Amino acid sequence: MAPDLWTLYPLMLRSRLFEQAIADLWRDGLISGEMHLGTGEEAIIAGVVSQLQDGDAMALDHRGTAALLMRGVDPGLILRELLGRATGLCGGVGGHMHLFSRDHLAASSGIVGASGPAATGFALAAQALRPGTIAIAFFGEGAMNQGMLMESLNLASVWALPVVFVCKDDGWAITTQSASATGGSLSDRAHGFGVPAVEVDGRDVSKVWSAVHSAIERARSGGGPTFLHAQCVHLEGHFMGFQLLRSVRDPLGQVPAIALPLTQSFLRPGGAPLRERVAGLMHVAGVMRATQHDPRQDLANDPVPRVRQALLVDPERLLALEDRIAGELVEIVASALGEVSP
Amino acid sequence: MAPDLWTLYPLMLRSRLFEQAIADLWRDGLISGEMHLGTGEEAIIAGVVSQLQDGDAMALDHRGTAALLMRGVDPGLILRELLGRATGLCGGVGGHMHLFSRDHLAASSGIVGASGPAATGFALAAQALRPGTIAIAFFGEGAMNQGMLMESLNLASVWALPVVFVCKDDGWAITTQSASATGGSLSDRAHGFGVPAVEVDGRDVSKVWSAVHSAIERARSGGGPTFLHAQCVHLEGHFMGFQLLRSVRDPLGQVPAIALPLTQSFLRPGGAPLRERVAGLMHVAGVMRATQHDPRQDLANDPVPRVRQALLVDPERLLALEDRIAGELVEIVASALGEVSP
Amino acid sequence: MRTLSFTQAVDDALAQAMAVDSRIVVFGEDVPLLRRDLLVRFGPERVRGTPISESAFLGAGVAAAMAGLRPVVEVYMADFLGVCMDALLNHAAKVEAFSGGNWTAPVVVRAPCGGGYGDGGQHEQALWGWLAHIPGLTVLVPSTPTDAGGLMLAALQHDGPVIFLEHKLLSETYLELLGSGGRPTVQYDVPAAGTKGPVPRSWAPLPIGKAVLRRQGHDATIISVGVGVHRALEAARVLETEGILASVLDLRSVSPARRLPFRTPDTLRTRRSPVETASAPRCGACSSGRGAAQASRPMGSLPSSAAVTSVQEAST
Amino acid sequence: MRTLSFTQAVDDALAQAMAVDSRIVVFGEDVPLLRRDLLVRFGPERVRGTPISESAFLGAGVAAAMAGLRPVVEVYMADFLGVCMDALLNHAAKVEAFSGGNWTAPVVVRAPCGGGYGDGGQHEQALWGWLAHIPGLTVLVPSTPTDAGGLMLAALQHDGPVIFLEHKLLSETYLELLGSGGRPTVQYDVPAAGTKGPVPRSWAPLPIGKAVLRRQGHDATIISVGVGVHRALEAARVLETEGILASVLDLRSVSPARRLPFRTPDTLRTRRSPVETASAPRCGACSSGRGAAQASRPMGSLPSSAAVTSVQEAST
Ligand SMILES: Cc1ncc(C[n+]2csc(CCOP(=O)(O)OP(=O)(O)O)c2C)c(N)n1
Ligand SMILES: Cc1ncc(C[n+]2csc(CCOP(=O)(O)OP(=O)(O)O)c2C)c(N)n1
Ligand SMILES: [Mg+2]
Ligand SMILES: [Mg+2]
Repeated sequence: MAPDLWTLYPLMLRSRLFEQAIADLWRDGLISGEMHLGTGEEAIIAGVVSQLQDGDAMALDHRGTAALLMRGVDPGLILRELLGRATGLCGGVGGHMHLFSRDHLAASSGIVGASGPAATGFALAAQALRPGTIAIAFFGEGAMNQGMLMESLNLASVWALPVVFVCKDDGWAITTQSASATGGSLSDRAHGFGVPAVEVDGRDVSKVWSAVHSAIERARSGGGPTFLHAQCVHLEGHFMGFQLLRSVRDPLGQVPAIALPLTQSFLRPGGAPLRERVAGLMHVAGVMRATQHDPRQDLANDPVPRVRQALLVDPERLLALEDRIAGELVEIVASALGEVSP
Repeated sequence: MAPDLWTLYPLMLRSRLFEQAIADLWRDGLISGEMHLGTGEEAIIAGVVSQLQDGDAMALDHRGTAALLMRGVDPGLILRELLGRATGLCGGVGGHMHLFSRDHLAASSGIVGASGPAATGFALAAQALRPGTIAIAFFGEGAMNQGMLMESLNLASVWALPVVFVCKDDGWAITTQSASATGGSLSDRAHGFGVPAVEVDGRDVSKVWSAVHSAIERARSGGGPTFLHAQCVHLEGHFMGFQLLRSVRDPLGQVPAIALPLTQSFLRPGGAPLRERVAGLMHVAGVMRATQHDPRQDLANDPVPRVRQALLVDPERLLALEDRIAGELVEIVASALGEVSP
Repeated sequence: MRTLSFTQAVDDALAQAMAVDSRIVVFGEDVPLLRRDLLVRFGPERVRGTPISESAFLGAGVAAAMAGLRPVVEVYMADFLGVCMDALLNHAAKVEAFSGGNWTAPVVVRAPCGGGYGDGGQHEQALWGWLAHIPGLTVLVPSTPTDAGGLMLAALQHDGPVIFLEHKLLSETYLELLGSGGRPTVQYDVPAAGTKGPVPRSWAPLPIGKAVLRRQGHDATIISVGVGVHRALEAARVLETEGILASVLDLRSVSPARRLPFRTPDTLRTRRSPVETASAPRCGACSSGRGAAQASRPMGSLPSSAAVTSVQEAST
Repeated sequence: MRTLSFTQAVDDALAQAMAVDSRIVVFGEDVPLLRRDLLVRFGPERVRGTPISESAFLGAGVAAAMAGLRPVVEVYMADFLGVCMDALLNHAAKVEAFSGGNWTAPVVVRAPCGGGYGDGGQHEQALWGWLAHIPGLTVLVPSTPTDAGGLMLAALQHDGPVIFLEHKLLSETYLELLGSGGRPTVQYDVPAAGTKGPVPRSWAPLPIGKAVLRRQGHDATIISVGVGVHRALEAARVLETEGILASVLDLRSVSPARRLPFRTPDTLRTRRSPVETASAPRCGACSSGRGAAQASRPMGSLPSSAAVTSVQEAST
């Protein structure tokens, strides 16, 4: 079977526009706390979620909005939730890291790695109560060092549970380059639990769709779990207002506040010999450089224009589609904001 | 370099005799609670511990007695500790799962998997404070499913810490056959953390010694951790008075108490269809059978007579050695028991 | 009326519930052997062994409960909850609030707790107070076989997470498995009325959060749970010989404990209400006891020739 | 005297100690960037980033402390201690007792805690009461920059495990990182005296377990820690306008709290001693607060156009 880009692109675009609206509201101070967007991982989410059926479950991490939206959760409910309204998805109580939709068997967690046990439990219930249904775990590559996620890969393996473990690998865990914190390779690790691993380019929704397709088939038919390792780029960095991105995007505004104490500390008597200090400085500089040179600005890394390219064969249909989606979202946002908050 | 059996055998024999004395005291009701012996894993422990030097550290699991003894901890102190005496190694407070010797940088834990983080921390201190020294983690194969141990393999890997992770694989985690609870292979798992894995026959002290030798060299010289996977057999099963072993060793005494309620429950109306019930029964029977047919009674699986065989080339020296060791231990036990307990 | 031991009663109530509610599944380490009577009746799909991966399987239990099962997750000992507290603290206890009341996790966590058989401080903690300190968790600590069965049934019907603690000194099963291991040379100071007792032919759920008055007296009230209730009754008998009449209140549920009859005329009339539990340095019945920090001295207080007869409450 | 912000003060005291004691190492997730000022002075051997593996690196910190280092282990937020409680509950807190007093684990666990910036219930718990409930752990919750630095120094010199909690509402650093992220559109209800203040040129350790009286009054005493101290002072000022004079006691250390001057003539004279903390359903200052079960309503109480100005204590 082949993916239908005319179905996948709308999912991705809608999610992108919705999260851009969220970003604006966050900047305006209408949404509180941290805000982790899924912008940049839409191809992975769409490739997976578009293939889910009734009764399938999803365990989400701290970037759950896109998956919920694509799964069919009312965007107005999500938006009201993020705004802290009693009319929100969770009564305005959850907040963006704790979005739950019981109807969709979808649960988020802000605890890194927790989607592993959760998907495993969902899959156990699927096996017992809804044969043929499956569970998805979404998580980042940094989470692969969290014990409970590794334990879950093993548990799903020995119980042959219908789970697909989807690792969205952007290479970063906040300011840590995951390669520096992760021994071996993630595929080998999955292999070490007896879970087959599939590597895929997570910026290409067609490729993701196809890789997921066979993993999901396997799971539905009792073949057990699969580990899907998909590369992607988070367009907004770790979260909204991410210090590292700010410091490279707005060096004049941010760097002095960072550089001044850094230099003072570097020069202060007492401490390590120069060699060590320089190594420390090199580390900070290296992370800044990696952030600067990172592939965010390279359009090829953005999955949305990438799939759009293929649909330009029918520009009329494409533009109509885009207009419709954008129009719907504008209305949804306006309606949520227009309400008198309770 | 080659192992010196005339050094290793005394370590092993002393440990065996000491633990047999402990077993007797436990049966006599003089030692409280659970009692996990290391009988059967002496070749692994001796192969490792005989190569440790001043400043090396050990993180032990719930079977730590043999390692402490071979490392040079006073057996009289251990014994008094097990007897709950204030004159014991830990003031009689620790008990057999919580044996500590600060002088030997040796710490036990009754929490499965906890020797992973502990050895990693010891190795970090070694790196910083005592370059050239190393840390050992001892644990069973069941512990390899505990998240904190897996995390530790990764942490030691990315920090290139001087640790040797020693997995004493007897195939069992209490009544669970670990193969049924563990996906993939343990070597692959270590590999997935970037930690080189070495497989060795843990019943053969020479082989263990040689495998450990290069792992320790590597660690001492900054080459990072190694995972050593050594097979063995626990001669007393999981712990003293182990129900499963009792039921196969003394079927008439134990089986009715097990079989009667089992049969009643099997026949009780309400519950699963026959096929499922039979599967349940087969599982219990399978575990009993595996216990019965397990290799405990096969002398080839006992590392102590195995190494002794090689020393029969000089029977006089051997017997003198054995007499001396046995004599010493008798005195130690007598002295500890003879004391008026405080 | 039949007579069952403490752990038999729990298993019996569980079996009764499993026979009528196919959503109930039981899993944990060694569960196929520990609950072999359930295994041969309900089959290996519903009675499962797990790897030594508490974080994964307890977390899975929470999610499975959210997805429609009624899991009973066994943890070998309450002490080991340390490795998987996240599943309780940040998930089981919070999903109801996070979801705006739309979703709950009706999982039962079953664990033996407490000590008095000399295993030491990583195996003999009570921890009920510490667990009850997490709002959103129900913490049950029964003191008799009939309460144990009735509360297990209540736990299985409860719509949120329940921690069900079996004090090892009340459980012949655990004492035999862990403490005596078939040797006739040890015996424990077990309260007869707690370890074996009459139980109903057919179990009915007991109300959660309802304490019961085990003894009536006007001079003082001793409040406790689990094995402590029996110690309190002993103490009350001793007090009576000195002319002091004490009530003994069995909380049964450490959390919620809303319906504590503290303000009833009867208990108001008593002069003092000491809390008898596994020692309580901080907050009475809410405490996890000295054992949480201190290793028990396995046989420290015994003559070397004696059997293990003394219960060190400090070790629970 | 200099003026430093809360987190600057902690880092400054830490740097002072690191310069004289080479056994002090600092590690945790993102520590190379979060503590970059320490990194460039003390080098990457002593200031380390970790994988997202709290159980491993906190457990390693405990053992490293036993083996002679003085590790400061950073956990991103106190809430995440759930995944690695075993290292605290069964190891750090118990090694001294297990070893018969021969061995201790002088590890400092540093974690931001509490909320009021709308992150929700897995990120804004206080948890100090819950942690203090584990005998063997020292739990410090400073309320001013000068106390924060002095107590960090004390923690580094202490011979057992110390949990050092920085309330996020007192920390410009954490609020900027997590809450505002550079946007000028939000502001938080932060108590000025807690977030910035005079600190000594050279740090000296403060005594652990010693409360301090922040305000003197004869009608009532309000007892609190962390940001709650400043709320209590506000409350005392309001009370004063109504003719009630309240003392405000800052515990600073939730455990041990032995030297609480509860029985001094001064506080005995006061009529009542409410405990002001991040709401306390069970045991006053020992409680982890409603937030432990309930998600905070990030902006539920605000008009949609408003900035985040209201602190929901319920969310800590
Ligand atoms: C148990 C736990 N530890 C630490 C954190 C703090 N934290 C939040 S997101 C994050 C990085 C996660 O990296 P990754 O898994 O790669 O996901 P990404 O953010 O890149 O999508 C960390 C360390 C947390 N939420 N939970
Ligand atoms: C975290 C934790 N979970 C469970 C237990 C109970 N337990 C004690 S020993 C054991 C089996 C360990 O198996 P393995 O690691 O293979 O070691 P072995 O006993 O075979 O030497 C279990 C499950 C424990 N002590 N700690
Ligand atoms: Mg990432
Ligand atoms: Mg084993």
